Amino acid sequence: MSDVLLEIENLHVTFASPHGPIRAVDGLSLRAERGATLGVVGESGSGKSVTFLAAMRLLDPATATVSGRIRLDGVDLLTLPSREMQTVRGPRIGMIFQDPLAALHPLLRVGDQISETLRAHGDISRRDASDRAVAALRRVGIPSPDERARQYPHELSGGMRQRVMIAMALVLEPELLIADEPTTALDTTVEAQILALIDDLRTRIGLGVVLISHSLATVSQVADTVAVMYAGRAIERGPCSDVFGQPQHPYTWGLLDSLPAVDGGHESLTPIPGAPPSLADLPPGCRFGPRCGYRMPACGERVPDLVERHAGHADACILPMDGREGLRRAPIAHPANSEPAP
Amino acid sequence: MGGECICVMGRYILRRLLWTLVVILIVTLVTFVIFYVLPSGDPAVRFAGKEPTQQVVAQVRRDLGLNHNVAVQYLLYLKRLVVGDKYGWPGLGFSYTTGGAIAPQLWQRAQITLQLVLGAAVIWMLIGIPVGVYAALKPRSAFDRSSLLVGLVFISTPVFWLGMLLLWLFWATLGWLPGTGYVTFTTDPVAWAGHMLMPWLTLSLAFAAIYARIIRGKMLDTLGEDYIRTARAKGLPERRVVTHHALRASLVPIVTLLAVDIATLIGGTVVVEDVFNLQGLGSWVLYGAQNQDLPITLAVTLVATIAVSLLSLMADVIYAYLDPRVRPR
Amino acid sequence: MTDPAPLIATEGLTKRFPVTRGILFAHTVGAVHAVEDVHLAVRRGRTLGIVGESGSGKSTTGRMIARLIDPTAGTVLLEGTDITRVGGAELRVLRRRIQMVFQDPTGALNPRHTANQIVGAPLRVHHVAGNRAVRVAALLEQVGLSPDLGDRYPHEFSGGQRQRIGIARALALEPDLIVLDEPVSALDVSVQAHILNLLTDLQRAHGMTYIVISHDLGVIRHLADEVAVMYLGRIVERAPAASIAAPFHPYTAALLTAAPGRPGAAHRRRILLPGDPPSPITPPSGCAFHPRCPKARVISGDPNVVPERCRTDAPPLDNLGRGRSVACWSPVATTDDLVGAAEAMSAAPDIARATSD
Amino acid sequence: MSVDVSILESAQPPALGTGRSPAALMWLRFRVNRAAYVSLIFLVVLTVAAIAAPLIAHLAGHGPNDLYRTSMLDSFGNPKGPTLHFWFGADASGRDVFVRVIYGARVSLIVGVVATGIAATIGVVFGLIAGFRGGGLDTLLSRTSDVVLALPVLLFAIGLSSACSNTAQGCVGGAVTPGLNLVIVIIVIFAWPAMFRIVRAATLSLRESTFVEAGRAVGMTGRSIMFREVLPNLISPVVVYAALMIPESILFEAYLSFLGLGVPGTTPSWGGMLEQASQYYTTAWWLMVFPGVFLLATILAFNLVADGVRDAFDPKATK
Amino acid sequence: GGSSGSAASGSGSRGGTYRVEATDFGFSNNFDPTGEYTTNAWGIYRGLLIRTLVGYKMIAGVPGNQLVPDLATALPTPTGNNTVWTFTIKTGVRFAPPVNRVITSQDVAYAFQRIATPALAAQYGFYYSTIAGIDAFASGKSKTISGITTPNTRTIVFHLSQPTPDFLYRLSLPAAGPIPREVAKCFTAPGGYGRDLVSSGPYMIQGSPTVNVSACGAITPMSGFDPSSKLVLVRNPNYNPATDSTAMRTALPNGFTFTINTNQRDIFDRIQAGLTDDSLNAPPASIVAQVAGNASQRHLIHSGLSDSTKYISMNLAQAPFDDIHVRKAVNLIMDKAGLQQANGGPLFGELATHIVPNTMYNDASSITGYDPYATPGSSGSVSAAQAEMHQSKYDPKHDGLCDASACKDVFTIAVNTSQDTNEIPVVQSALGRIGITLNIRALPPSSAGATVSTVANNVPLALSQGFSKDYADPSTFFTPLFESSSIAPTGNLNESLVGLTPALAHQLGVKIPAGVTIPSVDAKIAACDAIPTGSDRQSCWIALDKYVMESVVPWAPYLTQHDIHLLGSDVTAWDYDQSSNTTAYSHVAVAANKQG
Ligand SMILES: Nc1ncnc2c1ncn2[C@@H]1O[C@H](COP(=O)(O)OP(=O)(O)OP(=O)(O)O)[C@@H](O)[C@H]1O
Ligand SMILES: Nc1ncnc2c1ncn2[C@@H]1O[C@H](COP(=O)(O)OP(=O)(O)OP(=O)(O)O)[C@@H](O)[C@H]1O
Ligand SMILES: [Mg+2]
Ligand SMILES: [Mg+2]
Repeated sequence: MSDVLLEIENLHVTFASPHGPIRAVDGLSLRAERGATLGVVGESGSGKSVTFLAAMRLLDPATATVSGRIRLDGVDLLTLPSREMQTVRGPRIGMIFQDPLAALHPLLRVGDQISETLRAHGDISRRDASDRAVAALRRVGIPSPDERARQYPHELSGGMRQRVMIAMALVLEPELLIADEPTTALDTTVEAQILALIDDLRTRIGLGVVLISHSLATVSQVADTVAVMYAGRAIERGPCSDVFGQPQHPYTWGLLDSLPAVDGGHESLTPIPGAPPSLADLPPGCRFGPRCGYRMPACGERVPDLVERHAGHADACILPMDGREGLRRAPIAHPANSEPAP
Repeated sequence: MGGECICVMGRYILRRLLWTLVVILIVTLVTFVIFYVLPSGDPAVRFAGKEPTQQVVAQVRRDLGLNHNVAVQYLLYLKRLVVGDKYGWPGLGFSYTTGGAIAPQLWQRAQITLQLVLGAAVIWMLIGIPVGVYAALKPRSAFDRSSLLVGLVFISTPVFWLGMLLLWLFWATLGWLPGTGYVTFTTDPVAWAGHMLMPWLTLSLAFAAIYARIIRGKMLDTLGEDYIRTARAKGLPERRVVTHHALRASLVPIVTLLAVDIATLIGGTVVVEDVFNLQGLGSWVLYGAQNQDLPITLAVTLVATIAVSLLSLMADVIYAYLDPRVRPR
Repeated sequence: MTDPAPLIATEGLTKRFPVTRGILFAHTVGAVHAVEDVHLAVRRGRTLGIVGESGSGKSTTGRMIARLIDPTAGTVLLEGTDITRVGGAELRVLRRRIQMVFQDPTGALNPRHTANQIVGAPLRVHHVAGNRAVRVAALLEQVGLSPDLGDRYPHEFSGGQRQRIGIARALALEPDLIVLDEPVSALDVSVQAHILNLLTDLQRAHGMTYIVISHDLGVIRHLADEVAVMYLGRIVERAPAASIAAPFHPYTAALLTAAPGRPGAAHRRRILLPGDPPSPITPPSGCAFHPRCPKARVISGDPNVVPERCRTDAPPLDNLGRGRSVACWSPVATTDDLVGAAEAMSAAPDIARATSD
Repeated sequence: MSVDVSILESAQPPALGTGRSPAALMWLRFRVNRAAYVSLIFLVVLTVAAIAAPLIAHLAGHGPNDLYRTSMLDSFGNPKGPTLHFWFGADASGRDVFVRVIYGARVSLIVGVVATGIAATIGVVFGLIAGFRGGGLDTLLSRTSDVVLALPVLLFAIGLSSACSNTAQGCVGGAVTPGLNLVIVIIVIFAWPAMFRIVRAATLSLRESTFVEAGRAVGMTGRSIMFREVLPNLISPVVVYAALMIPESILFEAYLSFLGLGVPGTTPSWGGMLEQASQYYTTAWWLMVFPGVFLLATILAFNLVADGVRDAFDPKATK
Repeated sequence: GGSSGSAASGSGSRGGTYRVEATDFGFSNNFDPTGEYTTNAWGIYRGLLIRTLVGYKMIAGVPGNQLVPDLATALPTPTGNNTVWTFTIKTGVRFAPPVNRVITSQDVAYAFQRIATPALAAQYGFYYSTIAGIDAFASGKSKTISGITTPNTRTIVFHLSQPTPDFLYRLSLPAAGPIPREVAKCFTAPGGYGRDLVSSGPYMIQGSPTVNVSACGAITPMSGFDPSSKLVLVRNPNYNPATDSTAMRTALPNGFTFTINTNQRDIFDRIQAGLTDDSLNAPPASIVAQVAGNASQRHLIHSGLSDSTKYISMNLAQAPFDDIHVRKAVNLIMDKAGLQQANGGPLFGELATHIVPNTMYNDASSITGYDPYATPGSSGSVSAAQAEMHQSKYDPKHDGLCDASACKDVFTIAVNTSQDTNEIPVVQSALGRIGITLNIRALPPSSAGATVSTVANNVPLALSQGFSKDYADPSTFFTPLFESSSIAPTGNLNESLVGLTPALAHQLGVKIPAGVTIPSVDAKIAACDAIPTGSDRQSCWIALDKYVMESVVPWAPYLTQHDIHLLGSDVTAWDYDQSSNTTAYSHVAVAANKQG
C-alpha cells in the first residue's frame, strides 16, 4: 500500500507536570492511508488521543513538548507555521470527538457551527454557507436537515449530535477524518449506525479514516489496518484480519484473551496481570515487560522497535518469531494475579 | 416550539413576579416589625416637639397613622402603596423627620445612586473583563499572577478606607479632584464626572477584581471545554476561537452576576455614599434607620427589594435568551 | 415459565418517575416509564443477565430488586415472600440478604473513607459479631486485595481495585443475592477480565445468586445463565444464555448483530436499526419497538408500513418453552431478511424521522 | 484540551500518596503556596500579638484607654502624629494608636472566627438537613434564606443595634447584648444563608451519588448516611467557603463599626478607629493609615489563606 | 463671656449677597413656622422673614436676650395677675408678595389657630397651653380661641387661664408671628406651608411674587426654596424700615442664599477661599485650629456664647446615683477641662459649673464664678471626690472608691457623633478613679435621645446631654428638666427624675431603691415661676440653680458651648443673635462691590 496520507514517525509527546515529565507518547510510528481506515486501539491512557491531538497541533504548547515528524502528504505538520496549520485543520483533516454534546458549542445553532467552518476557510456568503451546512447534514443522514440546522446541540439526540460532528468535520471535504472514540458515548444500536456511516463515507468519498477506540471489537469491525498502542508506543500494527487473526505481541494476546465472547460460555478469561506503568515512571526496556508472561532478560534492556515481520504486519517484541503461537498457549510464568495501584 | 416557549416563559415570569411580591411583603413586614417591636423611640414624640403634652403626642400619632396597631398600620401602608396617597402613586407617605413627601426625594436620590452604581459597573466591567480574559489566555504568567494578587488586595480593601485614602490623596493632599458631594450632570458635566470619579473607583475596584477573577476562571474552564478543541480542530483562527467561542460562553453567566450585583448595590452603596457624601438611597436609608424615620426606611427597602427581584428575574430571562439550554421547554 | 423455587422474583414490576416542571410551584407534567410490567425469576445460585440499551430501565429494575427505590407497581418476592413494602427493621434484615455492586467503581466509594471503613461499614451497621478487622482483612483477601492496602483511600486505588472493594463490601454480609449493575463497563478490557473472573470464582465458592446488568452482550453471556433483554422499560425477550444467539425478538437480533463481536470472529451482517430509542416519557403506542422494527416491515413488505397490531397492542411476553419467552407479535425465524428491511427503512426518510424525534 | 486529571492526581510521588490522611495531604499542598503560607504566619503572629496585647501595652507604657491629652492633643483637642513613644501617633482622645491597633486585632480575629464558626455551623446543619431531607423543611429553609438575602443588611443591623442598646440587658431576654455579641449575631444572620446554599446544593448532589446509594444498600439509616457518608464529603466546600467567610466577616464588622453600629468605642477595633479617622483624615493621616493597613493586611492574609486552602482542597481550581 | 471680643464686628454697607452653606438644613417641620423647632430656622425667621409682636435686637450677650417690641408698638404691661396681655400692632407693616396686604391682628390670631390645630403638629404648642380656650379650639369644640380677641385690626388681646409671667417671651417665638390665612389655610398637613412661607420681615423667599394664591389648588412651592438644596431670600419690596429699627435689623445685604453642600470640609475650604461667607455647621476643631494658628486669618473666626449647657445626667432613681454623695463625687472627679478639650478646646466652649448659662440671667453677678465643685485646673480632684465617695453607702470599704456592684458596668448611654464620642474616654477615665466602671452604648443622637427619654429604660447615666433655651427665662430650663410633672413615660426631659414620687414611679414602672427619697424642686420652681419677670424672679432662679447644684445634684454640667463661625473675607459686619443662638442675619453685611 503506497497511498500514505498521514505518516507519524518517532513521535514523542511529553507533558510537564509537578511530578516530573509525563511521557504520554514515546517514540510512536504510524501510517494512515487514503481511502482506508486505520484503527488505533489501546487501553485508557495509552496515548491514543494525544497522538492525534499532536498531529492536529491541538496540544497546549505550554505544557506539551512534541517532537518527531508528522507528515501529511509529505509535509511535516509540526514545523508548519501556525497560520498554515489552520488551513490543514478543517480543509485537510477533520476531527471528531468522543462526547458530541461536549464537543459542540452549547450556545450556537448547529447549522451555524458548520457554516462557520466554511466561512473561516473560504470566501463564501452567509447564505451559501448555511445551504452547504444543511447539505452536509443531509449527507450524514439527518432527517429534515434544514430544521435541525436551526436547533441547538442539546435539542438533538446523541446519535444525531455525532452525525452533526461528522458533518462538520467533513463539510470542507478533507482527506483525513480522525475519529477519537466516536461511539463510546452512544448506544449499541446507534454505535452501529455511526460506524456504518463513517464506513460508508470512507468508501463513497475516498476518505482516509483514523478510528481511535479502546474497544477491540469496534475497531475490528471497520478498520483495514490496526495499530495497538501500549504506554505511548505502537506495539503491533498490521492489517486488521492479521492483527486479530494472528496477533503477534503478547499484549495483544492478552487483550484478546481478556474479552468475553458474545457467543462464549462461562469459561474463565485470561486477563493480563498487573497494570499499565505510570507514564512518569516508565520501566526500562520493553514497557510491557513487567506484565509480560514471556519476559526474557533482554526485555528489560532495550525498548524493542516496531519491526515488520510479515507483509504489513509489524510488532515490537523481542520474542523469536518462530514458535510464538506455541508460546501463546503455554506461558512461561505468571506474575501476581492482581493489578497494583497505579 | 416558539409559541409554547413564550407561554412557558410568561408563566415562569409570572410566577417569579408573584414570588417577588411575597418577598416584598415579607421584607416590608420585617422592616415594620423591626421598627415597631424592637426599637426604642416613638417617632410621634420627636415629631411632637421638645416638651410634648400627651394630647399632642396622641394627635401626632393619629396623623402619622401610628395609633393603629402594627398589623393595621402595615395593611394601611400596603393599601396606600397600591392605591396611592395624597402625594400620588405609589403612596410612600412623608418623612417623619422632615415632613417632606417621600416619593420625589426617592426618585431624586435613586438617580444619584443609579449613576453611582451604573458608572461603577461600567468601570469594573471595563477593567475586569480584559484583565480576566488576558489572564486566562496566559495562565500562570507574570500578568496573571500579579493581576490575581492585586485583585485580592482590592477585594480585601474596605471600601470606606479606600474612599478615605483616595480623598486624602487626590483631594486633600494633591487637590486634583473635587472632594465629596454631588453636582448634577446638567449643571456641569465636568464637575459631575469629577465628583463621581472617586466614588466610582472606590465602588468598582473590588468588583473589578472579583469580576476579573470570575471571568478568568470561567474563561479557563471554557478554554478547557471540548467544544473549544472542536473549534480549533475546525481550523478557526485563534482570535475567533477566543472571542466567538470562549468569550461568548464565559460572559453569559456574568450577565446574571452583573444584574444581581447592580441590584444589590442599589440598596447597598451606604458606605460609599456615606464617605463621599452622596445623597443617594444608601445614605438615605442610613439616615432613615438612625432617625427612626420609617417611611424613608421602607421606601428604600422597597426599592432595593424590587430592584433585586426584578433585576435577577431580568437576568434569568436574558440568560435564557443567551443560553438555549436553560430555556424552559 | 415460573421456576419451582426462585430465590428472587418480580411480578409486574413497574416504575414511573414523575417529570416535574417549575421552580417555585413544581408540578408533575408526565412520567418517565422507566420500567413497565417486568416479570423475572432467578433460582438460587444462578445468574440472570439483563441487557439493553441506555435508558431501557435495567438499573431501575436492579435498584427496585435491591429495594433502593420503591416500585410504582408490582411486587418483588424473595423466596416467595413479598418484600416490596417492608421497611424498618425488616428492611435491615433484608439488606443482609440482597446486596448491590455499582457501575462506577469510583463513585460508589466514599472518597473520605478508607478501604477498611468501606468494607467494614456493613458489618458495623448490622452489628455483625466477631473481630471486624479480621473479617475485613479476609474480605479484602477474598477479592484479591492485600489487606495491607486497607487503610488507603479510594483515590489511591486503580479502577479495578476499586471495583474489588465494592465487591468486598457487597460480600461482607454474605448475601444470598447480589445485583451487579454494570460491574465492568467502566473498566478497561484487561481489568474487566480480572473482575469477571473474580465474580465467577466468588459465585462458585459461595453459591450466591447474581443479577447482572450490562449493555454488553459479551459480559452478559459470559456471566449469565439466563438473559433478559430490555427495551424501553419492558422485557422483550428472555432466554437461556446459550440460546440467545438465536433470537426470537427482532430487537435482540439487531442488538446481537450490532454489538461488535469478538475480533476475529466471523462477521454477521448487521441489522442497522434506524433512529434512536424513543423517549420513555412518551413511549410509542402498541409494541414500543414498532417504529424501529425491521420485522414489522418484512411482514408488511413496505418500509413505510407497520402492521396494525404492532402499532396498537403491546405484545405479551409469551413463553415459548425451553426457557424462552418473547414479546413479539411475529417472532423472528431468520435474521437475514431483517438486514435488508432495516436498510430499506433507513432509506425511507419519514420513518427515520418519526423514530428519532 | 481534555486532561485526564485522575492520572495526574494519582501520579504523585509515592511519598505523597501513600499512607497519609487527606488532611496531611492538604497541608502538604497548602505549604507549597508561598503567599498563603506567609499569610498564615502573619496571622499567627497577629494572633499572638492580640493575645499578648496587654503585655505589649505594658511594654509601650500606654494602656489602650489611657489618655494623654496634654502631651498628645493640642489645645483644640486635635491629635498629634507619630512620635518616638507613640509610634502610630495618638487619636482624638489622646490614646496611643499603636496599642489600640494591637488591641483592635482581638475584635477582628474574634469576629472573624466566632461569627464564621457559628454561621458556618448553622449553614452546614440547615443545609445538610434541607438538602438531605428535602420536602417542606427544605422549602422553608430555602425560602427563609432567600428572604434573608433580600433583606437590607444595614437596616437590620441598625434596627437590631438600636433595639438592643436601650436597656442594660440587651434584647431577646439578654441573649444579645450590644457590642461584639450583637455584631456577631448580625453577621451570623446574614452569613449563614450563603453557606446554607452551598451545603444544600452539595448535599443535593451528594444525595444522588452512588456511594450514598451504596450506604443505603448496606442498610445505613438516613442519619448515619447524612453524617458518615455525606458530611465528610462536605468538608472541602465547607472549609473552603468558611475560609472565605472569615475575611468577609472581618470586613463586615469593620463596616458596622465604621457606621457606628459595631463594638463600642471603648473597645478598640479597627473599624471603630477608622470611623474616628473619617473625621480627621485630612489632618491626621495616621489615624486612617495604621488601622487601615492592619485591617487590609489581615483581610488580605485571610483571603490568601483561603485561596491556599481552596487550592489545597481542589488542585484543579487554579489550573 | 468669651463672646464679647469676637461677636460684633464692623458696620458694613448695603448690598451684596450673604452666602451661607450647610451640609443639611435639618428642618424639623419643613420650614413651616408653626411647627419648625430648630435653631437655624429660628435665626432665619427672626432676622429675615418673620416679625413677632415682641422680639429681640438680635445681638450678642445679655442684651440680646432682652425683649423689645417688634410688630407691637410697645411691650405691654399685663393685667389681671399676668393673665391679660394687650398689644397694638404697628401701622404700615405689610406681608411680602404674593399677599401684599397690611398685617392685622387677625393674622396673629390665625397663627395661634394654626398652633392649636392638632393636625399641624405645632412642636412647641405647649408654650401656649395657658391661653384660655385653646384646648376647646384644638378639640374642635370651638371655632375660635376664646382667649384671643381682636377688637380691631391693630389690637390683639390674650386672656390666659393662669398667670404666665413669661408669656411675653413665648410670644417671641416664630410660631407666634403673623400668618396670612388665605395662603396658610391651604396647608393642612405639617410642614406644607414651609414652601410657601409669606414673609413679614425685610426679606422673602425668592419667587414669592409669582406664586398664585388665588386658589389653593394653584399654589406652587416658591422657587427659592428646595428643602434638599437651597433657600434663597431676596428683599421684600413691601418691607418698610420705618416700621422697624436698625437696632433690630440693619438688613444690609440684598439677599441671602442658604445652600446645601454635603461636603463639610468643602464648605470651610470655600469660606477660606472667600467663595462663601458663613455656614450653619460649626467648623471642625482641626480647621479652627489651623485658622487660629494663622495670624492673617485669625480674624475670620467669630463666635457667640450659646445659651446652652452640656452635662452628664444622672438618674436619681438608679443605683449608684440614688446617693447624693456619689453624684457629688462624680462632679468632683469629672475632668471638665478634658471634656472641653474633647469639644475643641476653650475656643469651642466655656466650662459650665451650674445649670443655667449665665447669659440667661439679666444680672449674673451673683452667680458668675460660682463653682460648687471646683477642682484644680478643672481636671477633677481625686482626693475631693474620694472624700465625698467615702460618705457614700456604695463605698463599704471606705477607700474612696465605689466598691459596690452597682458601680460596676453602669449602663451608660452616649452619643456617637464625633465630639461626643471624644468625650467618652474622658468620662470613663475620670469615673474609673472613683471606682465606677461603665457599660457604654454610643448611639446616634436621635436614638440616644429616645433611649434616655424613655423612663422605662432606666438609664442610670447619660453622657453628652445638652439643653438650650427656647427663650431667655430660666424657667425654660427648670420646668422641663426638673419638674416632676414633666416626667413622661416617653419623650421625658427630666432624665434625672427629679421629684419622682413613689406613686409616679409605680405608674411609670420605675423602682425607687429602698430607703431613697428623691428630692423635689417642684415647689421652688412654682414659686420662682410665679414671680413676674424682673430681678426678683432672677434671684429666685439663681438661688434655685445653686440649690439644684448642691442639694439635688442631678447633673455634672461641664460646658457652655461657643457657637463658632468661620466667616468669609467678604463679610464686613457680623453679630451673634443671642436670642436664637445663630448668626444675627439682620446685622450682617458683605462687601457689596466684590459680589455682583
Ligand atoms: N494536557 C495533558 N497534561 C498532562 N498529561 C496529559 C495531558 N493530556 C494527556 N495526558 C496524559 O497522557 C496520557 C495519554 O493520554 P491519552 O488521552 O492520549 O490517552 P488515550 O489513549 O486517549 O486514553 P482514553 O482511552 O482514556 O482516551 C495519559 O496518561 C494522560 O494522562
Ligand atoms: N431518579 C430518577 N428520576 C427520574 N428518571 C429516572 C430516574 N432514574 C432513572 N430514570 C429514567 O428512567 C429510565 C430508565 O433508567 P435506567 O437508569 O434504569 O436505565 P438503564 O437501562 O440502567 O440505562 P444505562 O445503561 O444508561 O444505565 C431512563 O430514561 C432514566 O432517565
Ligand atoms: Mg482518548
Ligand atoms: Mg444503568
